[in-house]
Amino acid sequence: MVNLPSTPADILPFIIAVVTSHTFITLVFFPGFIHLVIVVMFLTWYERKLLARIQLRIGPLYAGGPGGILQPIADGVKLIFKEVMIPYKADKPLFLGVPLALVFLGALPFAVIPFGQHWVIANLDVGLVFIFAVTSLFPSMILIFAWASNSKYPFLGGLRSLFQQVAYEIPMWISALSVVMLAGSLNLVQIVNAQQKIWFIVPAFLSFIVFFIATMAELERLPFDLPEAEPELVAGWFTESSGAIYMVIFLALYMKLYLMSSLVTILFLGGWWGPAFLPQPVWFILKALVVATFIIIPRGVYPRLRVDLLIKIGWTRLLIIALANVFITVVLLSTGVLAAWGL
Amino acid sequence: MSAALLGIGIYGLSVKRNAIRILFAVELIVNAANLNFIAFARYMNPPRISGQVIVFYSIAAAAMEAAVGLALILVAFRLNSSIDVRKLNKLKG
Amino acid sequence: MPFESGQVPQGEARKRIVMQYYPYLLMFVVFDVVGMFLFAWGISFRSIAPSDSLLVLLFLFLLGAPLGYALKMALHRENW
Amino acid sequence: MDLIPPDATFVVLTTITLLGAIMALQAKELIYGAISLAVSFIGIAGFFVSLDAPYLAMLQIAVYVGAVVVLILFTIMLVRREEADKDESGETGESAAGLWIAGLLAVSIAGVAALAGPNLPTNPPTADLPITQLGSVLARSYPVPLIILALLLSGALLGALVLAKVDR
Repeated sequence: MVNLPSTPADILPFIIAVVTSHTFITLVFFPGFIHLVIVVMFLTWYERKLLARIQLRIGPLYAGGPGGILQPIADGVKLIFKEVMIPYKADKPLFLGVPLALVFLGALPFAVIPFGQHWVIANLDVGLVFIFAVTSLFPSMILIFAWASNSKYPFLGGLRSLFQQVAYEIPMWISALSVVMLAGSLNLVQIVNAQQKIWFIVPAFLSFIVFFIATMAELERLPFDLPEAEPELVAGWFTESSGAIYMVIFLALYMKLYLMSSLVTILFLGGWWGPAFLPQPVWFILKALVVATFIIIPRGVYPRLRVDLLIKIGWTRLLIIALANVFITVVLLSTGVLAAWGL
Repeated sequence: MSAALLGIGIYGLSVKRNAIRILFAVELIVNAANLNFIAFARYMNPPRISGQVIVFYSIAAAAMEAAVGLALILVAFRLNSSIDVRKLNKLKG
Repeated sequence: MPFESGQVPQGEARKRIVMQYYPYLLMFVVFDVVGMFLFAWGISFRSIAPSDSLLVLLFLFLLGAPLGYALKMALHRENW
Repeated sequence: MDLIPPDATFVVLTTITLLGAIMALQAKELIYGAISLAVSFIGIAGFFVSLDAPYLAMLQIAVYVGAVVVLILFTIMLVRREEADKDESGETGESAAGLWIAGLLAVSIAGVAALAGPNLPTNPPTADLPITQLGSVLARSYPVPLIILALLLSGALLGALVLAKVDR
């Protein structure tokens, strides 16, 4: 802890001490805000480039840097200077407030995500449940925003989004339950530490599949992107958003993409563990980006589902598979098959 | 604090006419009780876990109560096309 | 002016909505609670004896039948 | 008589919770009411965290704010009518009576608490309530309530479904 400055001469050393303290660095630079923004900007560029390559196009090119990698900055500047249009009779406080709340909710879970043994802002004992609780606020936020826009397309899109996220949240939780049972903890650091010998994708493979599919549905990614089906609903629940509001919502959605791929990495792919020639956070980010790639790829490949089938699959198939895997985990743990890996 | 929350809940319960607001009031009362359970269990010496267990059941029960209550409101709305409890004074629809 | 493909919007935007998927919402509320309970059980699974978990399995088993029935009802969309 | 030392966290949480609760009942639009209710619940979750019950705080957020508020919002949108948005309190006399009852009750409870206050420990004993203990106690020590909970959950699910179903 740093003492508060008493004389004017102490102010500069005080600022230096604060800026170099571990709390400040973790909060602002590394697992914190700046790292988050950079990765999110990278992801927007990466997605466009990847999809373009899949469809034999070139993608962003002119914004500078190799392959137009500065495109997100150009996009950001453009969006900031565009006019924010608020629809007639829209609910102004909610219309402007909900996007900010979405970004806050998107960034909040990163406080408990461990990027390395010591690279975590808040090492909560209930970390995993904290993330689930925070992400469970997204559907209601989206519904409120859709309602506030006072327009038909966003409203329909918001409702679809609500039912979709609601239908896939439960299979997601139940599939994460097997991991929790294997690790015996909700603390994300302890969950990763339990995977030092074996990644949980091996003993909980069914869970991994369910969790991955549920992740794609939660993120409204193809083939589950009904809430923003362009031919039917223009752009889904954020049809009415423009300019800075649109940018903020986009930021929140990509934060959620990064969050979910980090979560898959932590729960099933052994978090930061990897051969020691790279530091732990690098392994973590690499794994998360690989997961994000696999989440993005179907967007270039698959058509989308019908909404009732989508919900039906979530509730009947995935839930049952996830529960089956819980029973498998019970059997594995009680018979002691996994004892060789220290589980 | 908890008493104030309870007071607001009781006020809502006795005054409001919109069925959904009454449901809000009930939820507030339940929450006031939950808060007391946790607080007193925490200030016991030694602290008890049983307060948290009770609140777990209480939250579950309150959520179910909300679900059934909202279904009732839906039915009332469908029969009377109104959710004003003072118009729901008929026994036959 | 809300975006409606260049046409003048007609009618009220915040219409009353269909409730075809309402049962799924109810199931979500119920299984939210169940899921949280299962997490509480999951973290302590390794510290209690396996035979103590039979109770939880009974709990799940009891919830299985209503879930099946609710799904059956929800899938018949003429009910809603 | 301070049960809990009135530190900044307590004051902030109290403000959030009470304002949310008042707004939930008084807001003109039902949607705003539901949102304020969610804010109030989040405030209570904050209290749970400060009372060493983080797991319950998460439960509160996930179940109340995540599920119940969504259900409430959906129902509001389902039964939406213009008159439902108007301020629907009863006549002034009724409101005053309701205020009196509620105020008397709150004051008397607070009075009892203040009288009993000195008998309670002001400094909370150091907490040692790990969440694994909560899990094992939940799963093991109360078999009958657990089964009743299962029956309650299934009963509520089926009851609500049957109620909401359209009769043909």
